[in-house]
This record gives sequence, structure tokens and C-alpha cells, in this order.
Amino acid sequence: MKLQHTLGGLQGLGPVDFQKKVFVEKWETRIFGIHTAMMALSTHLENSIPDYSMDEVPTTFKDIWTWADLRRGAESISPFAYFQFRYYEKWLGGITGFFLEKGYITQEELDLFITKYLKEGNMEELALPSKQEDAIDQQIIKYLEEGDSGRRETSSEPLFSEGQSVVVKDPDCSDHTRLPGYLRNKVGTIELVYPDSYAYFPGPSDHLQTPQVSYSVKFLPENIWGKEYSETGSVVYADLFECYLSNL
Amino acid sequence: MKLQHTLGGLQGLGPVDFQKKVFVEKWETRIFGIHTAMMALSTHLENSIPDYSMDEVPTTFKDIWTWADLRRGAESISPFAYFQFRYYEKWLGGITGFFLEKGYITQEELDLFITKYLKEGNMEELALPSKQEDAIDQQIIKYLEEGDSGRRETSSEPLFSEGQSVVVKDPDCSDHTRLPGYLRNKVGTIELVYPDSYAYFPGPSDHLQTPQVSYSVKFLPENIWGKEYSETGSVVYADLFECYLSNL
Amino acid sequence: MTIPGDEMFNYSANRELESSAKVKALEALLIEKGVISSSSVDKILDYFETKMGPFNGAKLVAKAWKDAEFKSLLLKDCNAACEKLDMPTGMSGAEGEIMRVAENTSSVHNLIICTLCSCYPWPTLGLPPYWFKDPTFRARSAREPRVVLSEFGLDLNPEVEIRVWDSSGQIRWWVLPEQPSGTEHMTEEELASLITPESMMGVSKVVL
Amino acid sequence: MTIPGDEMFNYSANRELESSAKVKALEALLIEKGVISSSSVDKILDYFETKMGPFNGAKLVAKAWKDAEFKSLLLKDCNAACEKLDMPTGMSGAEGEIMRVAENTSSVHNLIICTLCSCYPWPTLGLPPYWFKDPTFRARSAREPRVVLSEFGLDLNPEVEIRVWDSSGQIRWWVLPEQPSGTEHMTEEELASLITPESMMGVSKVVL
Repeated sequence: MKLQHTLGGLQGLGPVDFQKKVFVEKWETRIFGIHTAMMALSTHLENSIPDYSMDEVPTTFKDIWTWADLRRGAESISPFAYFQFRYYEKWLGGITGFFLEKGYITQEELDLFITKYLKEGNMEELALPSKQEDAIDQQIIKYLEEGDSGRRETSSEPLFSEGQSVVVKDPDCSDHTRLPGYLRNKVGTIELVYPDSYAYFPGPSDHLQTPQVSYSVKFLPENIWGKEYSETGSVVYADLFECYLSNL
Repeated sequence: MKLQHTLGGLQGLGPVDFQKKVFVEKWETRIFGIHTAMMALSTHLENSIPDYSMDEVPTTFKDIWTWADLRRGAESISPFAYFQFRYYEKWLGGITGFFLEKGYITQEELDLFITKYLKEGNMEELALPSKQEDAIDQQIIKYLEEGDSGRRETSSEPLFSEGQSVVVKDPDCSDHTRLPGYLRNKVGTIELVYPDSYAYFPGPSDHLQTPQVSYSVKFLPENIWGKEYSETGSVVYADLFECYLSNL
Repeated sequence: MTIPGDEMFNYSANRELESSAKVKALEALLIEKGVISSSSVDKILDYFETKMGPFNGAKLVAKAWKDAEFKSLLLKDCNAACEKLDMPTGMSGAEGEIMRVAENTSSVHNLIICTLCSCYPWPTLGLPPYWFKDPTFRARSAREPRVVLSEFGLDLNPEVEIRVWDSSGQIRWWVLPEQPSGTEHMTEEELASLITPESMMGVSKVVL
Repeated sequence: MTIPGDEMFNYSANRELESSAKVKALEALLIEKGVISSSSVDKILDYFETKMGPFNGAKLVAKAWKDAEFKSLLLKDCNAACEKLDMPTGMSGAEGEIMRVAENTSSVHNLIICTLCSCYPWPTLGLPPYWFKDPTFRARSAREPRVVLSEFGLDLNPEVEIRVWDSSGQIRWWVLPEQPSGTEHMTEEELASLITPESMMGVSKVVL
């Protein structure tokens, strides 16, 4: 198990930082934008439900990029170092690593630009290269407006029914998962069988690209944290793919 | 659960740093020495098996200090920050915090000395105050030579016997524990019932100051990490106090 | 000893400067290489400033408070409810493909978390604030929601059941907060102005 | 991006200087206040340099290799075995009150770890080296001992069973390594000089 996948319930922490800003530094907006552009230009959208014609988008981006890929990169740091980075620093690390690894850019080019910008100072004022390509921006806005739904027609009967008790499986560690660590091996109750099936993005997330039934599962705190658990009057719901559940 | 108590089995880490030195900086030797002196001067030694006469030792130290106290202090940092400190940095933080909290020294005194030393530079050359007290050093050497055995006469029949399967309990999070997190809720086999009983030091470690039977318990990797566990041909043994075990 | 965790929002100027240069270098290279267009990032940021933000959620909540039929629809099918109102194009777009709303009442309080990352309903609430992404929030809210809420300044009556929704799957959850008393006479616009992103994720109530 | 974890043994000079000043200030104050004596720390360090160190363990191992009866005693009752030899006073002292030895053979390899902290048999092995205290070692050795040993340069035959001993209780474990072939003619002193702390914790073998 990766620590990043099992944060829920970790103890010995301090108070929450109740910072309401979305971005605390101006530069963070840019890496958010780059990530979102990559999501919108990902080749896998060709097979999405909205009618995207990815072949016609004049971008040189020719890879799959989803949340799962972002998480793989950002979470590949050792957990002992992971928490020394602010949220968007990890995005910056993961995304830069991806473009270097795939050969879109080289370390030399990157260093050259970084040195240049650092030398010129007052970064916010410096202009970016001008190379406008409206059709790219149109695809990006289309993606933002039409999205990439994981909902698929139901293809199989649900294995579990509402009110049924289930045990959460404990599959092997993966690059990215949609199963919160603190629920592994725990007993819950099916609260709701979602209509239709759901798939997660292609890529490094267990085997979730196969559309499957998914459930809202209800967990009592005593079944997660044990009888000694002191906080009463609360309950946890999680949305879990069928592949994560088994019979009690 | 504190992350510091459940390191075993954490994944997504890098290579081990195979540093063979005991101390990587000269200053680390001093905090190790201070901690060990505190262990040797702890008031609880009055009740230890070796014949210590703590009342007669001319130290102003009048507290209990054991490994458990060191761990409480060193492990009280949020796990998200914990790993940013080297081993003896955490000792330095925990021990300094203890002396401040208990009023042996004040923050002002400490800051005054730190500033003075930083100003004078070349710290290794600076002399420490000279206040020799042979009887303190004698107690320290006596402690190093005679120790503080946790072994006690057997007072109760063992609840479990060799070859028996047991389940490890999952008690509430504490300041310090002797139960490795990765073994909680896992099934093992009693390999050996240790003769006599054992107590752990007084202080913040579950309820281990009560002498009790302890066991060497054998765990198969598939029972800890699941069937998917890929490394075969290994087995884990842990020494567990009876209070951590229950019937299968 | 300075605890590095304390510096979360106060890193050295140098560190921020380096990140700043690095992201600028990356964006410049991606434009030069034809991966993105020179206005792509600006277009995206503009979209979240003008079209998709907590003002959408606030509008839906205010409408639900005034219109019981709309409220039932919102709770039954959030995406269908969005289509009923005069909302921007894209309410079922990125990160809002399937949204569900949990209703706060006098006896039930809902809290939305994402322990694995930071799943958030973009069309109705915009982008997630830092507290939602904070690892300490993610860790503690799953286990001790009442204590965490109280640290946020929200002391709930012990009889109120807390329902924590961990957004681990494909559904993006958000909260229909309770209407504060004394606001019955207000217009939808007036009501909407009271509604914060925090109240729509369940870490605070709407107050007059 | 520099990963701070990579700096483990290479912190900034400033950081080390501050720790240095802080520990010196602490020691000075403790001396002035009469908590410890001005030579206490030096006496403790001297004890581990001259009396308690891996040279004791090496002596016991060398003796066990030459003397089968002594070896049985060492494996049955390590503390009793220490009393049989001409060892320094204190072999059952601090952190050696109850020691046990696990024997490596051609089919079994033992590895001692402490996932909770850094329990180590002081009288026979002295103080723990940094690798033993490394959180990455502690985390990985419990789950993938074979891979970790191989990273340490020790590739074990797949048929060899690895027994990992997590020192979670009151017993301080250490390893009786295998005697390398070709050393049968050596004296105990010659043998002892081959034996490293690493071999007595199971992350390496004794080699000629």
C-alpha cells in the first residue's frame, strides 16, 4: 500500500489548514491550466461518448493523459518526501516528468528556458511565445463543456443488491487506485446500486477501464476503526467499483 | 494509527540508504549521550531489578525517562513532517521539548546559549561548563553495565500455547506502542512462549508496565500482505506481548 | 526546531521563484512545440473565472430553497436540474458528468471529502480550495469529522448525524445546505449571495 | 525538482550548525543545572567506543565457529554464553538484558529489523548504524526482504528461507552468520576480524 492511497484515518496529525484560496501562488494557475489542456487533448477522447474528432485537432500531443496519469506521476515520489511539496508542486513535478520521459521536451531545453527566465526576473511580466492555434483552444473548451463521462450502458447484472453486507477487497498496490486504503478488508452495506455501469479512465488505475456496476457503500465507524472508536453519530459512504467488493 | 507505528510494508519507496555510520555528524553523538544519561538517571530505576539507589545520586533530574518517553516526543511531530528530519534531529527535538516542558530549562536560556555558540563559531572547540559530579557518572556506568531488565517472575499462566493460531488485536492509537501496525488484525502462529513475564517501561506505551507473558509469533507473508504477495520463501517473526493477542 | 509542515503556505521566495520559472519554461516549450496554443491556459483559467464557479452552485441552492419541486429534482438528478435553469453551457461537462447532491437537514449534516485526491464538482463549485486538498483534512475528516468540523468553527449538536461522502468513484458529490431562518423573504439573488463553497461541501453552514 | 529525501546525509551547513549549537546549548545547560555531570556524555561515548561494540559480537561468533559446545550455548542462551567468555563487564547491561541469536545455515538466512524504532543489542553490536534506522529499510524489509537484501548486494539462492525478526518486544536479536569456507584453519582472532556488524544483523555474509 502506498501511503498516498491510505491517508484516511491517519492519526497524530496537527490541525487542518483552513486555506480557502484555490491557488496560493500565481504560478500554480499555469500548471493547472497545462494539466487541464492535456486532459482535453488526450488521444483517448476519440473513444469517449461526446463526439470528439481528436485526429483533426492540430496539436502535437499524441498521448493519453487523464487524472490517473497525473496521479501516477505526482504520487510516484516516496511518501517520505511527498508531503514536503505543496499540491501543485507535485503536479508540476509529475507533468514535467511526463513531457521529459515522452520526449516532447528535453532537459537541456527546459534548463535553458528556466535559466533565461530566472535571469530576466519578474516572471509575471515576461511574454510567452505567441503561437495561436484556435482549433486547439476550441477542442479544450469543447472538452470542458462536454466532459468525458465514465457512464456506460449496463452490460451485466449487479453482483450485489441494496441492503447486502459486503467486504472490501485488498488488491495489490498499484500506481493509482480508486479504493481508499482505510476501507480495505472492512465490512459495509450496499446503500445504492448505481444505474448503468461506470468505467474509469484508461491507464494506471487497477483495471477500471472495464465498465462495471458501481455502488454507494455505507460503513459504520466501528466497522472501520474498531469498537474503541470514540466519535459517535457519524457514518461514511464511499462510491466503490464492483471489482473492489466481495461477499461477506 | 500513527504512520510512525505502521511503517512495515509501506510501498512506493525508493532504495535503502546503506549508510554504515552510527553518527553522520559530530553533534549527533552528544544528543545520543544526553538521552542515555537520562535513561541512566530516570527515577523509575529505583524499582528496577538491579540495586540502584536513585535517591543518593546527586542529580537534579527527577523524572522518568525511558525509550517510550523518547519515542513519544520524537513521534509527536506530524508524520507529514516527521520524515524531513534525520534520526537524531528528532531526538534533539523531543528531548529539548521535554526539558523545556518540565521546566528544567527555559526557552530564553536556551536561545541565549545558542546565539552565543553560533556567534563564537567553530563549535567543536568551545569548552562546556565544568561541573564534575563523579557520583552521577558512576550511576550512568552502573546503568550501562547492569541495565533495566523487563523480565519478571511468571505471575500468570500463558493464555496461548505453542503452535496455536492467534489474531493480533487492533488497539487504539497511543503515544507509543510495541505493536507493529502491519501485524494488526493478522493471523499468526505462536512459535515460542517466552519463559517468565515481561514488562515494558513505565510511561506512554499502551499498558505494558504490567508484567505479562510474551510470545514469538510467526506470520506467513500471505497472511500479512495477501495472496498476491509475490516474494516467496520468507516468514516474519515478531515478539508480542500477550495483551496484543486474541484467539482466532 | 522549525517544522517544515508549518511552512505550507509560506515557502521561501526562492522556492516559489524556481517553480515559477519552471512552469513558465514548460508552458513556453509546449507552445513552441505545438502541444498547446499560446492562449490555451488563459482560456481555461477564464472558463473557471467566468463560467464555472461556486456562483453556479449558489444559484441552484437558492432556487431549491424557493422551489420545492426544483429541490426534489436537484436531489434526484442534479444534472437534470441544471438543465432546467438558465445555466452556462457545460454543466454536465468536465468533472460534472455525474453529480449528486446530499441534503442537510436539522438531523443530518453531510460532509464531502476525497481521501484519495481532490475530486470536486467543477461546474457547480469551480475548483477546489486548498483546505479540501490538505492531506491533514483528508486524513482526519474520514475518522473524526465532528472534531474537524468543530475546528472549522462548526459545532454540531451531538444528535445530528454526520454523513461523510468519500468521492472515490465517478460521482461528484456536493451539499444542499440548510436555509438559514430569517431569509424566507429574500430573492433568489439575495440568497445566492450568502452561499459559500464551504457550505456546499459541508464544512460550514449558510449564515445570514 | 530536488527531492528533499535525497538530502538525507547532506543537509545544508546551516542546518547542521544550528543543530550543533542547539545540542551544545542543551548539554551546557544540563551541566549547569546539575542534571548531568560535565563528563557524563564523554563517559557514555567512551563506553561504546572501548567496551561495547561489534568487536564483542565478533568474538562470540568466532568462538562459536571454533567450539560447537559454545555455539549450542550461544543459541540457547546468549547472555549465559557471554558470561562464559572473557568479555567486558556489562554484557547483560543496557539493551542487552535479554539477547537471542538466530543461526544462519545453508538453507535459512536471518534478518533482524525493528519496524517501530531501532532496537539493537548494544553489548554485542554497539550502536545501530544509519541503515538500520532508515525508514525505507524498516518499511521495505518487512515486506520484501529478498529484494532489499539484493540491493545490499546479498543475492540469496531462491531456496534459502528468509526469516525476518522484528524486534518489537523485549528481546534483542542478532545473527550468528555462516562461517565462510576456507577459514577453518584460522584462529579466533583472525576469524573475528572478518566479522562485520552487517553480517551479525543479516544484511551481509561474512566473506574471506
